[in-house]
Amino acid sequence: MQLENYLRQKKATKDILLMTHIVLGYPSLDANRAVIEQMVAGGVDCIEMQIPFTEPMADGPIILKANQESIAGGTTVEECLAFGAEMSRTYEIPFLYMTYYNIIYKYGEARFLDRAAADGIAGLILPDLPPEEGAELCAAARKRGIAPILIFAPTSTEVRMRELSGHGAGFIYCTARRGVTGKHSQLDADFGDYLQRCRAATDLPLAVGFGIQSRTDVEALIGLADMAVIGSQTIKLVDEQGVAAVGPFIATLNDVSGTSS
Amino acid sequence: MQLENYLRQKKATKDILLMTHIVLGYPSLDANRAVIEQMVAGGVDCIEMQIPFTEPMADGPIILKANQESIAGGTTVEECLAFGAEMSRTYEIPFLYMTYYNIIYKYGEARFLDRAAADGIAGLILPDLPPEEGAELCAAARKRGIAPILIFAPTSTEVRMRELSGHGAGFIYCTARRGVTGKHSQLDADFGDYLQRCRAATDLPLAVGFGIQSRTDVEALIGLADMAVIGSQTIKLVDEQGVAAVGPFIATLNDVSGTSS
Amino acid sequence: MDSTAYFGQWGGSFIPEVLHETFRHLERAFAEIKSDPAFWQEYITLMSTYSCRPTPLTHAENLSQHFGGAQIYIKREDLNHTGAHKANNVMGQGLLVKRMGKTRVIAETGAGQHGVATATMAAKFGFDCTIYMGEEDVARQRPNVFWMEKMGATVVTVRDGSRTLKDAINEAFRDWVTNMDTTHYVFGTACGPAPFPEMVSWLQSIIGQEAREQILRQHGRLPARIYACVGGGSNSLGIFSSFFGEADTELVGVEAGGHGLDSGQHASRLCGHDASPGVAQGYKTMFLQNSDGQMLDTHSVSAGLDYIGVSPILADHWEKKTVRFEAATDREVIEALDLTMKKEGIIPALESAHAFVQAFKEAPELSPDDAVIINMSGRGDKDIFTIAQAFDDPSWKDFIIQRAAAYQK
Amino acid sequence: MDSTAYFGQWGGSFIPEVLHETFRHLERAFAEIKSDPAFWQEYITLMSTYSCRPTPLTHAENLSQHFGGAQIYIKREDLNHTGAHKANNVMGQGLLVKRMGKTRVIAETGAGQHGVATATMAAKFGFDCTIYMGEEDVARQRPNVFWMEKMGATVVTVRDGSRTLKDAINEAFRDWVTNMDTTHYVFGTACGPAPFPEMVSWLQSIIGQEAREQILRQHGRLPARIYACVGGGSNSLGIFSSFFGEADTELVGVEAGGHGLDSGQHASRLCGHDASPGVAQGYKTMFLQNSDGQMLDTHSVSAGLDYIGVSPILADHWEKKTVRFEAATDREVIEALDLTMKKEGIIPALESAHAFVQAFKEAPELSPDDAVIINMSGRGDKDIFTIAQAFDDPSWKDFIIQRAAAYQK
Ligand SMILES: Cc1ncc(COP(=O)(O)O)c(C=O)c1O
Ligand SMILES: Cc1ncc(COP(=O)(O)O)c(C=O)c1O
Repeated sequence: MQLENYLRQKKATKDILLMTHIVLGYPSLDANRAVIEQMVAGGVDCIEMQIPFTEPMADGPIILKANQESIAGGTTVEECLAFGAEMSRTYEIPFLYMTYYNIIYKYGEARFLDRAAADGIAGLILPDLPPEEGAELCAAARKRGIAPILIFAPTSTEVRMRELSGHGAGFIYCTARRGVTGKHSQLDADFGDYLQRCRAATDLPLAVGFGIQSRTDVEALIGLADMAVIGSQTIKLVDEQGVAAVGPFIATLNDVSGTSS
Repeated sequence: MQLENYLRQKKATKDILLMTHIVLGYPSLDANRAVIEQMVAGGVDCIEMQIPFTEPMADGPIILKANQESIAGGTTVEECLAFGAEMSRTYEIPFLYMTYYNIIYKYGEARFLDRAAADGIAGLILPDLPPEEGAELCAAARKRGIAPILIFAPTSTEVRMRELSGHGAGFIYCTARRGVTGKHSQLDADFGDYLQRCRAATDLPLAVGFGIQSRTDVEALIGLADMAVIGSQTIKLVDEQGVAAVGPFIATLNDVSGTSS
Repeated sequence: MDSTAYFGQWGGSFIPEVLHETFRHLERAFAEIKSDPAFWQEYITLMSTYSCRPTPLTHAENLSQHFGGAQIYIKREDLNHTGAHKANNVMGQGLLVKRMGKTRVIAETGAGQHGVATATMAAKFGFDCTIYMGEEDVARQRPNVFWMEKMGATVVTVRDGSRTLKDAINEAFRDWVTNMDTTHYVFGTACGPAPFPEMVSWLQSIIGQEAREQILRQHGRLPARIYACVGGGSNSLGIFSSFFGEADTELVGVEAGGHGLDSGQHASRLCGHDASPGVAQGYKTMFLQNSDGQMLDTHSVSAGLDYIGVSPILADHWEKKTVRFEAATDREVIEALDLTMKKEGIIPALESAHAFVQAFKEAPELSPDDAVIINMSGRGDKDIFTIAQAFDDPSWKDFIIQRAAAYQK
Repeated sequence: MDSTAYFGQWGGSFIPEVLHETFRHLERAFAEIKSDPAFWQEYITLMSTYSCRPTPLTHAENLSQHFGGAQIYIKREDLNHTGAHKANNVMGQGLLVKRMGKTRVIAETGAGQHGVATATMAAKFGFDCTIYMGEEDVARQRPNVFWMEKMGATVVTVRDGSRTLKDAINEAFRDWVTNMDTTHYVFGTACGPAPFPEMVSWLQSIIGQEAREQILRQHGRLPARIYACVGGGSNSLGIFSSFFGEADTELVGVEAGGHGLDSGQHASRLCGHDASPGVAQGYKTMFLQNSDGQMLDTHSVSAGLDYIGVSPILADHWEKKTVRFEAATDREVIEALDLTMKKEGIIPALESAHAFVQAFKEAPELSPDDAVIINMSGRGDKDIFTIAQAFDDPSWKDFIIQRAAAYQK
C-alpha cells in the first residue's frame, strides 16, 4: 500500500508521474549513482533498478546489451542489492527492483524479500513471473510491504486483467504494445481503447512503459495513465552523450509532467 | 599363315624371337620412325604398332600415358594407318596393329581389314575383343591373310586356351601375369607351369609379353616360348634417354636371342 | 500454477504476460489434437509419405560381435527426411499450426538441424519462416544456413549473449511476443514453457512406438537398455516413451561431457555437478548456472547438446531415478564415431554418437541374449565441417584452402 | 557371342581374356541368385532394416498445384541410407560377393555417391575396399572422399585421361585384372560388360516394384508418365522396370543437357546428336565420341550424369522407342532445384533435378486426374559445394574463405 499511496499523493500534484529505469552495473555502479542523482534532481517520481540477468527474454536490444555488459563486467547480485539499499537510504523517492525470476529463485524467495524489505525497496517487477507461477511470491511480497507490480498487455482480456490486478499492488505496469522494450510505440486510438480497458479492470494506478521516449510521448499519456515509464531511452542517452545528459533530458520530460502542477 | 611361317623360319635361326611395341604418335610419328629404324637395325623380328585409344583399359601407366599424349597431340587413325603402310613398305619384318576394338568398329571392320591387308599388315592384337564378341572379325582377318592374335592369360583354363587357339593365327600372345602392361613380371616356377599349359593347348608359336624388360627376362623365356615381347620398356627408354638409346638396348636383348644362332 | 504443466517440481510456464492468451490457445489446440485420433493418423500418414517412417531398427552385427556382449540395435532416426528426429516434432507442429490457422513459424536452432527441419516444414505447408541462430552457430553450421535460405526461410543471426542456442531461443521469444497473432514458435526440443515439453515428447513418441514393436519382432523381447543422447531431451523422451515402467528395460540418457565433468567445459546438467535448479527460458529445470543464477557458457563438440537446460520431464525422471544419466566426452565421441563408421558403415551425428559411447562401454557386461537399443537421432554427414575438424583431417583442410583460393580470385 | 548379354544390338562383354573365368563365375553366381527367391528375400530384409525401404512416394501437392496439371508424385530414393538409389545396387552386390566368397571390393565413382555407398557396404560386410575416383571429381567431391576414407576405404585418385568417371572405370578394371581372385568389381550403374547391365537393373527394380504398388494405392491407377534422370541408367531402369509395356504409362529418361545440345558441352547420348554406336569400357552402346572412335569430354553440372556411355538396355529402349529421351540444361536444373526446395522442402540431387525439369515442362499439359512420378534418385545436401557454387552464393564463399583462413593460421 505504501507505494500506491505515495503515487496517489504525488499524482495529486502532477498531470503525470515519471518512472525511470536503469540497469545496475551498466555502464558501472558509479555511473548508476550519478545517473540516479540527476534523475532524482530532475524530479522523477520513482526508479526501477534492473538486476541484470543473462537471459533477459522480455527486453529489447538496448537493455539486453546493458544486462550482458554489466554481467560481463562482473556485477554480482550482492552488489546490486547493496546498491539498492544505498539508493533507498539516500533518496526519498521509492526504488523498485526489476529482474527475472531466476535471480530471486536462486537467492531464495523469502531471503530476497526480507532483505529488500529491510533495505526499503518499494516494489518488484518480474516480467517472466505470471501469477500462475508467482501467486505465492506476490503474496509474500505484499505481506512485507513490497508491491508486486503486475503487468497488463494489449493481448490481456478483461477477465485476465482483473485476475492480474488481484495479485498486484503499488501500480499496474501496462506495456504500451506487443514486443519487447526499446522500440518506439505508436500511441494511437487503439492504444487509448486499451488503456480504458486497463483502467476499467483495476483500481491501482496505471503506469505505461515500452517505447516512451520523449516529451511528446509523455504528454500523450496524460489523462490516460498515472505514470510514464522511461526505459531504454536513458540508457541510450548515457551511451551516446554521457551521464551529464540525463538531468536535462529528465527536466524536459518533467516539464511536461509537471505543467499543470 | 604368313606370319606363323615367318616366325617359324626365323625361330629356326634363334633361341628366341623379339617383338617390340610402339605407340603411334608418341612422342611423335617422326620419333616412331626413328625408333623403328633402330629396332629393325637391332634385329627385332616383328613390331606391334598401337593405334592410340582414349580408353586403353588393359594398359598400364606408361602405355596409357603414351596413348593419351598421342591423341592430345592430334594423332588420327588415318595418320596411323598411313604410317603403318609406310613401315610395312619400308621394312622386311612383319608389322602388326595393336589397338582397342572401338577403333576398328568405328572405322568399319571390313574397311579396316581391307586397308590393313592392302598395306601389308601381318596381324592384329585387340585386347578387349574376346572370341565371344570377335569370332567374325577373326575369321574375316584370317581370310585376308591378317593374323588375329589371340591372348592367353594365367587364368585361362585348358579348354579355354584350345577355344582361343581355334580363332587365332600367327602366334598366341601369352600375358606373363595378371594385371596390365608395364609392371615387371616374376618369371618363376608357376610361370613355367603356365607356359607348359599354353604350349599344350595350341600349335601356334607362343609370344610372352607384360613386364619383359631386360636381357635376363628374355633369357628366362628361352625354351619356354618362341618370342619375347618388349612393351612399355622401350617407351620408358625413349622418354628417359631419347630415341638414340633404343638401338643399343635392342642390341643387348638380341644378343641374347641370338646367342646360339 | 497449472498442475499439468509440471513434472514433479519441474516445468511450468514462466512467460511474459503478453503471451498469456497465445499459450491458452496453444494449450487448447494441443489438448484437442491429443484427444483426436484423426490427428495422430494424419501425422503418421504425413511421416510415412513425406519422411521415411517407420524408420528401421538396424541390428549392428559387427559392433555386437566386436564388443562380445549384448546385441546392439540402432534406431535409425538418421533416415528421416532432413536427417534427424527433429523432423518428427516439426512436422507434427506443422499440422498443429495449420489447425490453429497461423501463417508464419519461427524457430531457434543450434546445430541447424531443427532450423533446417522447420524451414522444410514451412516450405511444405506454405508458411512464412524465420529462424534464429546464434552467430557462433551460424559460423559453425553454414551449410545448414544455406539450405534454410534456399528453402525460403529468413535466417536471423543472433549476436547477443553467448551467441549460441540459448540466445537464439531468447530472440525467438522476442519475435513471438511481437507477432503472436500470425506466428507459432516451433520449439525444437522438450524444453521451454508448458505445453512444449509435453507436446514435443508426445510427437517424438512415434520413435518409441515403432522401436518397441520392432525390437519385439526382431529380438523377441524387450531390450535390456536403451541409450539416447540428451540435449534438450526430445529424442530420448521419444524413444523412452514406450518403455517407461518396464522393469527389464533400463533407460540411459547421455549428456555432453565435453572436456570432462571436472573441466567446467561441458553441457552435463543431470550427471555433472555444475547444475542447479533454476528458471529460465520459460521453464524450471536443472540449469548450468552460477550461484547468482547467471547462466554459464557450456561446451560440447556437438552443437545440438550444447545447451544450459534440459527437459523438465527428464529432470523429473532423474530425480525419481527412472532414467540413469551418464556423460560422454568429446574424445570418446570421436572414437565411437570412428568405430561405428568402420564397423557398420553408419555415420551418427555427433549428438547421437554420445549415446553410442555409453552403449559401447556397457555392451560387454551384458549377455549376447540381451539386446540394447541406441537411438541414432541423426546422421553425421551434415556435420562434415565439425567432424573433419574433430578428426583434424589434413586433406579436408587442403580442400577448403583450395576452394577459398578459387573464390578469392 | 552370349545372346543374353545383348539387348537388341547393344551390350555384350568386351573384356580382357584374363577376366574370362571371373565373368563366367559372376554369370553363374548371378543366375543363381536370380532364380533363388531366398536371395531376393534376403535383399529386401537387408534394405528394410539397414536402409529405409520401401522408400516413400511423396505427393507433391504444392508443385502439382503450382503447375496446375498432373498430380506430381516423387519417389524418394533420397531417403535411402547414404542418400541415393546407389545403395540398392551396392547392397545387393554385397550379398552376392558374400556368396561368391570374395573378400575385397573395388568400385569407380564420379559424383562419389557410388563410392560412398560401396565403402559403406564394405564396412557393413567386412570387405576390404578400394575406390577409384578421377582427380577432377576428387577435387569437386572432397566430402565424399572424406567419408569413404572414414569408412575404412582406400580412395585412389586417377590422374589419367579426362580424370573423371570413365577414367576411374578404366582404372578399376586395371585393378580387377590383377586381383580378380579375391576381388569383385562393384559396377555402379547399368553399364559395363554383361552381366552388369542386367544385374544392376535387376537390383534397382526394387524401386519400380514399390512405386507401382504405391501409385496404385495412393492415386488409384497407373501414372501417365514417369521421369528419371539418366547417367549410366540404373535409377531409370530401376523405376521403369515395373511399367514396361504399360500402354498408359510413358517412360521418360532425362539426360544431361549441360550448356545445351548444340554447345558440345553436355552428356546427352540418346537425345543429342553427338553420340554414335561404339564399344568401350567393356560394352557396346551409344557413346559420345569423335569419328575416330576417341571418346569426347563431356559436361554436366551433375557429376553423376557426366559420362560418355549409357546403359545398353536403355539404348535398346531408345531404338525401339519404348522410352522417350529428353535433355535438361544446367540452368534449367538449377531453376527446378530452387523451385522444389521452396515449394516442397525437398532437396533433389543435381542428377535427380534433371528429371524434375522435364516433369515440370510437361505437367501442365496433363490433367489433374493424371499422375506423374519423378524418380528422385538422391538427395542434394551432399552436393552442397556444387549447389552453392551453382547458385553463386556469396555468404557460402565467405564462409569457405574464413574457414580456409582459420586452417592456414
Ligand atoms: C541429431 C541431433 N540429436 C540430438 C539433438 C539433441 O536434442 P534432443 O535432446 O532434443 O533430442 C539434436 C539437436 O539439435 C540433434 O540435432
Ligand atoms: C543421385 C544420382 N542420381 C543419378 C545418378 C546417375 O546414375 P544412374 O543413371 O545409373 O542412375 C547418379 C550417379 O552417380 C547419382 O549419384
